[in-house]
Amino acid sequence: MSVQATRPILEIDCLSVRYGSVPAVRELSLTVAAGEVVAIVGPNGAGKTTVLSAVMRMVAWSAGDVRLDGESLRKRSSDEVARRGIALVPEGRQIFADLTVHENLRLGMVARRSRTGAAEALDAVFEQFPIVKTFLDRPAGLLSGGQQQQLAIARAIVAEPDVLLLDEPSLGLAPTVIDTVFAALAAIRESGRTIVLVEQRAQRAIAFADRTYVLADGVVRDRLVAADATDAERLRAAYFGADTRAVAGAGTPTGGTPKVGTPADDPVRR
Amino acid sequence: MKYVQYLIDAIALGSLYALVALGIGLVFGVMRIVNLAHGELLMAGGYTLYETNGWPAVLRVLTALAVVIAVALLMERLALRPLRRASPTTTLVMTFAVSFLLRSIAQKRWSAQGKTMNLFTDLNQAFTIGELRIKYLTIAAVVVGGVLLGAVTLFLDRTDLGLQMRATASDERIAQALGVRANHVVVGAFVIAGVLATAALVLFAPQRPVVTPDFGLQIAILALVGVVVGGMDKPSSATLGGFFIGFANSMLFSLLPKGQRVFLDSALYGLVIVVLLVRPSGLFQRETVTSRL
Amino acid sequence: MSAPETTALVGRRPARLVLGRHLVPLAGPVALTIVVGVASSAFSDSVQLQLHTALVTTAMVVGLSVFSGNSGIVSFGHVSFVGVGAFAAGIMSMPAQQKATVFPELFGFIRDNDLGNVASLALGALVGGIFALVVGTALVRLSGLGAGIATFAVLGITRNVLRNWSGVGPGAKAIPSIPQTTGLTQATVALLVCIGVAYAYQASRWGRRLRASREDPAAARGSGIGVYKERLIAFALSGAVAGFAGAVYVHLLGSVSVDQVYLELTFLTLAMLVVGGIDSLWGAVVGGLFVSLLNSLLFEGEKGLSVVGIDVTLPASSSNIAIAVVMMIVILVRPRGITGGRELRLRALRRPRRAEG
Amino acid sequence: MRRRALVRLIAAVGVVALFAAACGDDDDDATGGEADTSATSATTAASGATDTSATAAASTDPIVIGAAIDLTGNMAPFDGPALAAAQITVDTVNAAGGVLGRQLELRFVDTALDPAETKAAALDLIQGGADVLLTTCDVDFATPAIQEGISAGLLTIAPCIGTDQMGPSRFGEPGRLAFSIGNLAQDEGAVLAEYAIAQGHSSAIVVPDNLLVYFQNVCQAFTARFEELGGEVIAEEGFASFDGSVNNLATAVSQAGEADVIALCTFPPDISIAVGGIRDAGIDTPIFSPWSGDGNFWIPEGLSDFTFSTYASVFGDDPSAEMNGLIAAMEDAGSAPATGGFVTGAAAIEAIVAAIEAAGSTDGAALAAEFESFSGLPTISGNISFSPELHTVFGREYRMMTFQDGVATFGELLAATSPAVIS
Repeated sequence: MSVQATRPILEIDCLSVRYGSVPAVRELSLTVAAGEVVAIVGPNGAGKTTVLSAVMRMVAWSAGDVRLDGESLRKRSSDEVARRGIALVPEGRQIFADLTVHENLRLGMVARRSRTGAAEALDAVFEQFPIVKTFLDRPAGLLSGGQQQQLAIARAIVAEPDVLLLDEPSLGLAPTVIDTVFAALAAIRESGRTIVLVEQRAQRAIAFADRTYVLADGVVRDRLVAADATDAERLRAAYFGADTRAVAGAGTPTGGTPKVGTPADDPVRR
Repeated sequence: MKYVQYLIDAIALGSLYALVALGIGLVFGVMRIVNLAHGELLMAGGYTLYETNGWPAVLRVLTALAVVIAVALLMERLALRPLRRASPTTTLVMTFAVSFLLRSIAQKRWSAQGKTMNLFTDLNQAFTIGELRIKYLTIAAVVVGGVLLGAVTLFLDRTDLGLQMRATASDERIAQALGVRANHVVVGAFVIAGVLATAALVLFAPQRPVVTPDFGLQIAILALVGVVVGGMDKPSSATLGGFFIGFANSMLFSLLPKGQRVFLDSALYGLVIVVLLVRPSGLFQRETVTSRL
Repeated sequence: MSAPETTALVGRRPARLVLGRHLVPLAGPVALTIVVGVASSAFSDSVQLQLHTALVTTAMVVGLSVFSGNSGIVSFGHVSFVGVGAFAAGIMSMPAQQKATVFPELFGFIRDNDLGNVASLALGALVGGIFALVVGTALVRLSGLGAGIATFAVLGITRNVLRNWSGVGPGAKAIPSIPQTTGLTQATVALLVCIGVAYAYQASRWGRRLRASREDPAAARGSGIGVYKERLIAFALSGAVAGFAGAVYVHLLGSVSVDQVYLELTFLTLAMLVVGGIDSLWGAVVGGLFVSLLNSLLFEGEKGLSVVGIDVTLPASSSNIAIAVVMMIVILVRPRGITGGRELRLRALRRPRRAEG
Repeated sequence: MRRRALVRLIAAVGVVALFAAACGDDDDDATGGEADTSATSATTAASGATDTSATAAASTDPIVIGAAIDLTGNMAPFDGPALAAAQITVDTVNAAGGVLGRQLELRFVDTALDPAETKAAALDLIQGGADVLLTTCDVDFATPAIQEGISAGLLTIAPCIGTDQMGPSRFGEPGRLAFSIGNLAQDEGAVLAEYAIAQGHSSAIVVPDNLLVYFQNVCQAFTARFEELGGEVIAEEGFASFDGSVNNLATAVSQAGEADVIALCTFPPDISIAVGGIRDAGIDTPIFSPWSGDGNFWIPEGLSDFTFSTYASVFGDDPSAEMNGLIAAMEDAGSAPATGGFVTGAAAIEAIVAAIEAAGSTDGAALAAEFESFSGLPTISGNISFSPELHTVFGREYRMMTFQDGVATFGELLAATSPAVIS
């Protein structure tokens, strides 16, 4: 899984986003190669979700650019981004609770670029997430959290996107369910799709991803590869450095020496 | 027997308001916009009927439909689309400004003096069953109202655009992130609202043959009250709310003692307040759902 | 203000703090009010009247903003408080002797008494406030559009009762012969009073709590703020301000009829608030004056045409169309209102001046 | 940030511009007004130089009749035609040499029925030198203007107000200066009742619209006179325009029992719903309506047995040639009347002229005294009378019109024996 060898499919270039006068993402740059899995980890409020929302054009940029396959998304609205091949599995699932499972999947297909193959895509999804097929005509709001997460992923991949953005897919799920979700993600990765995964459960994400960006205060604090998942010290440094900074409210982070306390439990799992 | 006649009168009026309410409710459901200018769609259609006096009736109705849809789309494109992200209050005031503009234009063009529409006046004929008198118009209103409500429901349930409308109504941001084109959905909603407004107009016209600049305003305001009372979130509850307000208006008039009829508005609005206090999210709404506005 | 002066002002931090916190947000509305008031005396009687009407209408908008601006709930029924204030003041200051012939069916204590100017203004405020308190007790539980429609229903009932219950209201008649005491001084002072009350409330603990509850109702409740109570206080206060404005209004026109304080005024005041910026007092004042002055200006333009020639066929009544268009453009360009819903701040005050100089 | 400042600047400039524009406008008004008067007096002086001395400028200035009326709102359909007829009459008077050697000048300001604008319009006209003030045809809408007129000491005339409220009964002592050329509701209700009795009707259902005092009074007067003459009112079915209650009127009327005649006191647009509803309910009883039911623009197709009283027939068959001439003149001026009410505008000018000639001045009190003494003053609208108590016309001959199969025809001229007394 050589990063340099493949072409970049998604490029985030000096992107800044602010909510009112509060900066959420500051001059962030990162590149994702086709077929790659990139994770973005970081503490609460680091700007992870904002990055994904910005790529989807769901929040306005204050500066910078995002390119998909070399083409700028600056002038695109979020539905156009979706129809150009980026799909989002939003934080908290955000499935349409009043609509049936099947209707949710139909909405997922709105962004499909090819007119053919819809049935096959649906079958593939059923195969991967049997639970979705079982409850096809049930209102999605009646599914359990894990089932809803599977539906949300299924809804995203029926569009057969080039890039799949996942926002905290493990949030609020039981460990066994998380295993299911990651197994599904592994299958998706096998199918050659590019994945950008935002996770607060850093260890698992880092291990899963080809490369990981650690985000804090809206800037990239560190870059890691899968092997670093076991390097607890480095993780802690990245996390706690950001945390102390956030608490102290200091200026732009320059990657100074992190204050490492003696955490009661694994900081990464929290 | 007397009361059955009251009931028939009330159903007749309720059905008319239901159609107006469905149009208002649909636009609200999809766009979260309280469209105070919905009544001016009826007005625009009314003046079209006046201007086309003498043409074949079907042609007149189709012309009115075209004009109403055109006005609805212009309204959306020029005044509301740029405010897609604005607060509900801002869009509400914008629709009021649109309503005011259209009424002012009508006043300048046709003056405040009413103009007769002369459409389907035969529908005012009634047949009797025993002592009961039923207008063909009542039958038409109930049938057309029912058919259109059914058609809209089917449209929302079965078609892709309908599904996208429901998704947009439920969460616009997520729907768009899935690739739903907001403009398609909104244009669709306004076209349907135009169709519903025209249908309502055609049914109001035989009974209220004189169109004035204020023609639609009074109707729309009462229908809007009905929509809120019924529950705004679903087209079905909005429609029932519209029916309720028309029905209650008619029924209260009949039931009030003669000398007290002038207090009809008080009785009606008093009822509205009671309903809102008892069921804040709507009379025909499941209690768990709360208005997002 | 010259540049050195501004710098000096900014240089003194404590002074700037005080100014920034209270004087500056107040200075804008107050100055604007006084400018309009004083400027009015330079014009003809009818233009003066229109400027005074602008001031009084703005007072109504300020009344509306006390509730809607702080709670975030749009009230469609505030004109009912303007109305009861107007009618209380109007009917109680119409000469008793004349009342007996024009409105013989009024209750005796209304028919046979009349009040002086100040007393009738106070009565307007009192009646508006009490009515709002009573209505609010039931209605401020509601929020969102339901609350708006419920207040609108109150307006419908108020109008209906005043129109048809000859014991308390004028019926279909306009109340005539109300002393026309509202001139330059009273209109200006009345608006200043309303601004003062609204600002004092906004800056008070109650006002801040209500604003907090608007931003985040759950958090506010968590920190012990009773949303119901806070809303009720604001509702009653804004009813009193609206009633007061209504009282000033009848003394401006010298007459009032029921339909004068109904739909049109409701939408007009609401539009003024939104055009100015719903979230701030500054917005209420700017919006009220902007729309009123625009209205007068366009109307005067129409008149200008008709005074010169006497041609009956002269196309009139285009000013309404123009007003609607301008209002729409303002909303499109500034969806959050001309002021953006912010209070006037010193920084903001400085910048345009420098740009001008 | 910069953008916000820019917008503020624009807003600030806008406000200033508003003031500036208002200033400019006022300047225009002032100078324009002066220039206007001086120009007018100059031309008057020039033209009058042949028969009068140039020094008598004051007495050769035109007599200004100011009209604060609605040309935009809901009263425009009544006010507009009355103003147009007034203008034609003013032209006629001027062509015949004017009044007391002075020309008449009619100025108007549109009030759009807004109360503040109504008062402003009156102030404008008064400040501009109006000698007589005309107002909107509804006393309640007109009140802000009437009060300015009478407190400035001007004779204040509403062409077509139909209640007894235009005068001292509403405005106290200053109200002595206020008159209406419209028909008194008590008189009109009486004539309708007398006509009904004359046609052999002996039972009636009365349907007053609660919206306006005029409607209430006409129906009360009908009831009073009908009962005086031995008729029986079997039911009263009130409703109110615009509150939707008209939708249920037909059922209410049909359940009230059978009567010979229905007296319906309301106006468009709700009158068309009321009449249409009653006919569609299979009730063919003759319907009687006052002037507010005049006009063919609201008539349901093929309407029959609908009778109304009015000032003039606009259906081409008025008995008076003079009237038909005026209607033709209005059509030529591009303002064909839709109801007979327009003629009150012409009659108002005639009455003002008569009063000025009799009083020899334009002083309001003197003119009002002349008005109060008018007894059977002939005008194009018929003979008009006032009294110190009644400042609205009574005793005038009405055109009794009837619709059959959608066509209105003139029936007869009829005056009430006396106004009915209503409580």
